[in-house]
Amino acid sequence: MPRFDIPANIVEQTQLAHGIFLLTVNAPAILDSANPGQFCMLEVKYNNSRDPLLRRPLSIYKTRANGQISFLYKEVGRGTRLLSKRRPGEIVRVLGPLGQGFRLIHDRPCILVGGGLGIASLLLLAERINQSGKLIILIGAGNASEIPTVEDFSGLTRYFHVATEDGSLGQRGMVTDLLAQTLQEITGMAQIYTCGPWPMMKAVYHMVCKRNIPCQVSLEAAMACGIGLCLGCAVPKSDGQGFLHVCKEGPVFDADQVNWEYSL
Amino acid sequence: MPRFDIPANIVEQTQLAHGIFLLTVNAPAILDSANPGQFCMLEVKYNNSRDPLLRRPLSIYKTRANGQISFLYKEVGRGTRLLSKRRPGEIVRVLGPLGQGFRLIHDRPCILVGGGLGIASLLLLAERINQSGKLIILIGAGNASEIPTVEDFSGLTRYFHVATEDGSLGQRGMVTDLLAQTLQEITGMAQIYTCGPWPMMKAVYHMVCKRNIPCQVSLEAAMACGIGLCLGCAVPKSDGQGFLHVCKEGPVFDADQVNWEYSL
Amino acid sequence: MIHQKNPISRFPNLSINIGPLRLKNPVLLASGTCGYGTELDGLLDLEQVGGIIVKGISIKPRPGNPPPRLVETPCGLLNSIGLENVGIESFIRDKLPWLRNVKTSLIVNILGNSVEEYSEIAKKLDGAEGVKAIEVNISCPNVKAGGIAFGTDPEAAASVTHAVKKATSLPVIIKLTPNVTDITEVARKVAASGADAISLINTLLGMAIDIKSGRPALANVFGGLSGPAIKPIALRMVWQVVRAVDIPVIGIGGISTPDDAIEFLMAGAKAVEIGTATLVRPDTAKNVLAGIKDYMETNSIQNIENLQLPA
Amino acid sequence: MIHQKNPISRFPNLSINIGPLRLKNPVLLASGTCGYGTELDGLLDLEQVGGIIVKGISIKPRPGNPPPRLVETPCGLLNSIGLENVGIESFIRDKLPWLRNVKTSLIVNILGNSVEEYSEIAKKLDGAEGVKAIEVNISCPNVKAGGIAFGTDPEAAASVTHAVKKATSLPVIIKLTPNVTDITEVARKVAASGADAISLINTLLGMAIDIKSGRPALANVFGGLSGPAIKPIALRMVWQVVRAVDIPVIGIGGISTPDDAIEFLMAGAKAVEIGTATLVRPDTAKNVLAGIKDYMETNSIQNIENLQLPA
Ligand SMILES: Cc1cc2nc3c(=O)[nH]c(=O)nc-3n(C[C@H](O)[C@H](O)[C@H](O)COP(=O)(O)OP(=O)(O)OC[C@H]3O[C@@H](n4cnc5c(N)ncnc54)[C@H](O)[C@@H]3O)c2cc1C
Ligand SMILES: Cc1cc2nc3c(=O)[nH]c(=O)nc-3n(C[C@H](O)[C@H](O)[C@H](O)COP(=O)(O)OP(=O)(O)OC[C@H]3O[C@@H](n4cnc5c(N)ncnc54)[C@H](O)[C@@H]3O)c2cc1C
Ligand SMILES: Cc1cc2nc3c(=O)[nH]c(=O)nc-3n(C[C@H](O)[C@H](O)[C@H](O)COP(=O)(O)O)c2cc1C
Ligand SMILES: Cc1cc2nc3c(=O)[nH]c(=O)nc-3n(C[C@H](O)[C@H](O)[C@H](O)COP(=O)(O)O)c2cc1C
Ligand code: FES
Ligand code: FES
Repeated sequence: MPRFDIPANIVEQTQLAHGIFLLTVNAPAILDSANPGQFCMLEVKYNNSRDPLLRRPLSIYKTRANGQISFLYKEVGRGTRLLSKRRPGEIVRVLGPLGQGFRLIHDRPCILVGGGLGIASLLLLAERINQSGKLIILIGAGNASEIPTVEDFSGLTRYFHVATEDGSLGQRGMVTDLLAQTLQEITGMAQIYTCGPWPMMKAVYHMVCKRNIPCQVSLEAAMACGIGLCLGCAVPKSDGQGFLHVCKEGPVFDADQVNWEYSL
Repeated sequence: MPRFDIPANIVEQTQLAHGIFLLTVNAPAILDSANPGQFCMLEVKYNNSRDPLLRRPLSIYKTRANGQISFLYKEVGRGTRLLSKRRPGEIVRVLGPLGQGFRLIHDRPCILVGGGLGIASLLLLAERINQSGKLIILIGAGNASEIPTVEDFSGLTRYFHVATEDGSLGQRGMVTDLLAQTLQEITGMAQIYTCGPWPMMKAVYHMVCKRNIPCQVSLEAAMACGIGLCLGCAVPKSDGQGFLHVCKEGPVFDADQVNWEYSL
Repeated sequence: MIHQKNPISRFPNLSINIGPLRLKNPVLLASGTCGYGTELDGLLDLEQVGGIIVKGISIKPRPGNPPPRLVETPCGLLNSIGLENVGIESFIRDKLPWLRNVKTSLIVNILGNSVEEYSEIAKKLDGAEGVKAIEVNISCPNVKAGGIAFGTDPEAAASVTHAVKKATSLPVIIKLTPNVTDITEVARKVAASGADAISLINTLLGMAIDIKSGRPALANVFGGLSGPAIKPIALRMVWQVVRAVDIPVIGIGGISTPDDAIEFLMAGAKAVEIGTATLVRPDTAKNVLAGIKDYMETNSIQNIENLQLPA
Repeated sequence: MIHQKNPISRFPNLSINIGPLRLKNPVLLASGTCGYGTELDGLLDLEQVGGIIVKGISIKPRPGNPPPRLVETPCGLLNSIGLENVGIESFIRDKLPWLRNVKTSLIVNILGNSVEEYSEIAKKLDGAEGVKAIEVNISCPNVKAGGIAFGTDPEAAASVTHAVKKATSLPVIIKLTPNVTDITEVARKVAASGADAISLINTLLGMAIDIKSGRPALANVFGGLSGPAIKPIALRMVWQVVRAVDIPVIGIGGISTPDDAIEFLMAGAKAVEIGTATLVRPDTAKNVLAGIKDYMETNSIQNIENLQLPA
């Protein structure tokens, strides 16, 4: 798995909604070896400033044949704020593609469950599954403006459902409501892929593990290196024997490897 | 002496020569109380980064009736480099006007001796003297490109001379050569004002003190606050009794107050 | 921390007691970074802050160290001012009259090279009108003990505390140096010796080299490191000392935002001092105070002391 | 420093001796920030660096601390990994075969909770093919002495040094903790106990509080501070230790640029280790090395050891 640490040219920086941005960079080398569910570490410090010190992990959201990669991200703190100030023509260092992405399962319907910006890690996956099998996409958020790129998904499959807590888009309610409905309709085997806030993924896992439906989750953790050097990105294992390392063994794990009782 | 710490709008950022910039900001409040020889402290860190920590002192180079202040500066390190990346429309915090500027002397010819970007503190002074008395301007630099704004001065008086070490502009040689020539022509009293590298100012002082010609010098020192809080900007006094504080008692001093033997 | 939203708390109470000293709010200006107060005139309304701690004063005036005295480091500042100050007599004569008319708590930071010097200067301040408390900088070299800082030797720290307490009836705050193996050991000694409060941290000993000249960047070779860079160390020490002594603790070190100050208050500091951040931006204390108020209002915290986390 | 321009010096000599250990250049990768080497595959050519110091190894595998284990601070990083590692057996079996084929000096960082543990693990490494030296992390809690870190107690530091030296014929580098009042005291003891070299600094003890949750930001409450923020403190300690002992000193702490490294070499360090900077940018060591070479060429310095400033 080749990885590259390159000064990437910013092609586009678009604010899609309040605090939500789409950043597109030119990074053909990274793109060529990227798989769904993988991420990059982006430098956020400006020029020769040394603060903020660490890079920020962002999922590879979208790729284009011309070598461009897009990241879909939310401004939550200093790092993402500084990133959002960067403009086309400027350079941002990008290290990637990193981590173990989603494993593709071909012999059964695949259900993607995304919460909020958790959808950022699911688009490439959805596109890939779409080429070969049955794809169901369920997306949830507080309100419509938290998922401004929902249309990137809606065209991929006719099994597409959205829920928002305030009802501003799709069904009013939670993405787990959509999942419950979907699971009722499904009789045979299925495969779940999920990414979103921890409580949501935990709920999804609990819903499906009872029915022995396998579930892949994409986890987050505070990261310093993104490549397995520091051992900082630990998440407790379900078997009590130590920790998973999100950047190297993940970010995608089988949900039953994870100790969901631990709240980070 | 009212001082203001304001978020100033950048109106212009122009690269005049390799590594030399003119930054113009909108800061009417500061302008209104600014005197020749005073300076401002400019924030150089970007957005909510915390590094570089300190502001940078820059002399008030030029003022315009519409409330604009220009700074003439050289990129020498991280701070000035970051400053040079800032663009019109952006905000930079400016604290000023600070320090004790030049004292105007009306009853004799005034000789301004500027070395390199030391001229940045002399333009306002030259303009002011020009209104009332005889003005002689002597400017020196390594080569012409180190003093790209020399024309701002040349129109102010017919007693205007430039020396460059490589002869690319004016006479080949040092500004002290020009001063020696000028002093020969002057018979009565005179007043020297000088700003430039320490060795140059030291040489100027030694040339004129023999003839009892008073000399005001504008000093530099590493600064943290610029307003007398930290006592960091010390320069040894000539009488051996402690230190001058450049930001508060200066940056302009009578040259004989300064211990010129101390090399900073 | 879950706090009940409560409409009563629209006007949070920020006043606190540091032992016998009552402060209108917990945001103070740290010694050596606010001059003698006048320097901030027009840039920060001193009456808004909880208190001002003037530049460390010695018996005799001190010229300080030769320059360079300052170097910037990553998110930090190294200084070797060398405790330049006007001396106690000039302070009382020239600085105090202006300061005593400022409606905030005036705390005088003192320093010495022997227990006797500390004691003498404390005595001189005892009667000085307008002085509300003494903060004792024990990071100074103990000349009799070969120049080892009082603050790095628990016994010497205790002696200074005893002596200053005896010399004055003013509240005494002992300011600790972080350059020690176990900060709680010094803190316990100081508390047991009668200190009314402890403030920490002073600067961390550091250095820089100017690779262009091939010389230490400070003429004095070593200097004190301050600023955001040291905040994690300062916060850890405050957390430890709060849990080691029963007297009030004042937190110092790298505070430049309301969030920074709230971290120290949560760690158990009763008040905070703003140092280097005032150098960078003179009105930092005002902004920090406003941010603390906002936080309290948003989280319906009526009393500043309720910010403290359980031990 | 004035150096004569000299055309001979177009190819500066960067190799150095750390006691009995010869390194092709003075830029090493610090323990805990370069994994077991493989993790950097394709991102940094390990054969270019002077040496690689693998993650601290203990007798038994250790799971490490619960998360969160990392918090960013101003120009710094707080970590509480808790010395997670695969244990000496798995290291020798699973990691060493790959590492020994890398053409650079392999140094193994070891840790323990008792003198016996240090000694035992050193013995196991003695015969291990490919290992060039041992770096001993003495920042670990001494379980028998109530959990006080070996490195903060000069006597305990001396005992560990003695024991490790006895247990192995490999060169032994003792890595000091900065969380002490007087670093030279520990350094002298360690040198007198037979250490071949000293490396410093390990991380500074710090903490952060997450004001949103109202809890310490690290599950372990305290963590180790590293990164540019600590450089001034590290450099000061290196300067002090170089002047206090006769054995070679390796400088560590906040190095991320060639200039940073040159400061440490000027202070008298024979070599430097790059830690946190590798996490931020995997090829930092390569860039630092290139920059040192440039500096030497520009200033016509033929031998890396000539960088050192006079004491
Ligand atoms: C593998 C991976 C992929 C990710 N992909 C995306 C993505 O595609 N789009 C996106 O918007 N975000 C993504 N994230 C989260 C993103 O990395 C964080 O939001 C970002 O690092 C925050 O940086 P900041 O400086 O703005 O916030 P900070 O100032 O560092 O922190 C602000 C707040 O965010 C929290 N936070 C910080 N880092 C993380 C983190 N890694 N995970 C969760 N919370 C955090 C902090 O606890 C704090 O409350 C991903 C994280 C990981 C680990
Ligand atoms: C009162 C005053 C007025 C000034 N006016 C101007 C001006 O109008 N135009 C202009 O270009 N510069 C001026 N300077 C100098 C300017 O402040 C420095 O060049 C600037 O602070 C360097 O910042 P930096 O981050 O780019 O460099 P750094 O990375 O901080 O340092 C780079 C190099 O510059 C040296 N340096 C840093 N600060 C100073 C300083 N204050 N004085 C001298 N050398 C320094 C350092 O020793 C180092 O070698 C003035 C300085 C003072 C004190
Ligand atoms: C320039 C400067 C001068 C200082 N002078 C003193 C002093 O005279 N007495 C004292 O007790 N502390 C002094 N200090 C230490 C500060 O009061 C404070 O303890 C330290 O800087 C840490 O806080 P900060 O990171 O907010 O600056 C000084 C600090 C600086 C930066
Ligand atoms: C994530 C992390 C893990 C570390 N693990 C170890 C370790 O196992 N053994 C050790 O001796 N030092 C360890 N260190 C300390 C570093 O080797 C180094 O001494 C310290 O980080 C200071 O250098 P830096 O500022 O360049 O990072 C670790 C540091 C970090 C940041
Ligand atoms: S982030 Fe460093 S090991 Fe995962
Ligand atoms: S720069 Fe702080 S007193 Fe002059």
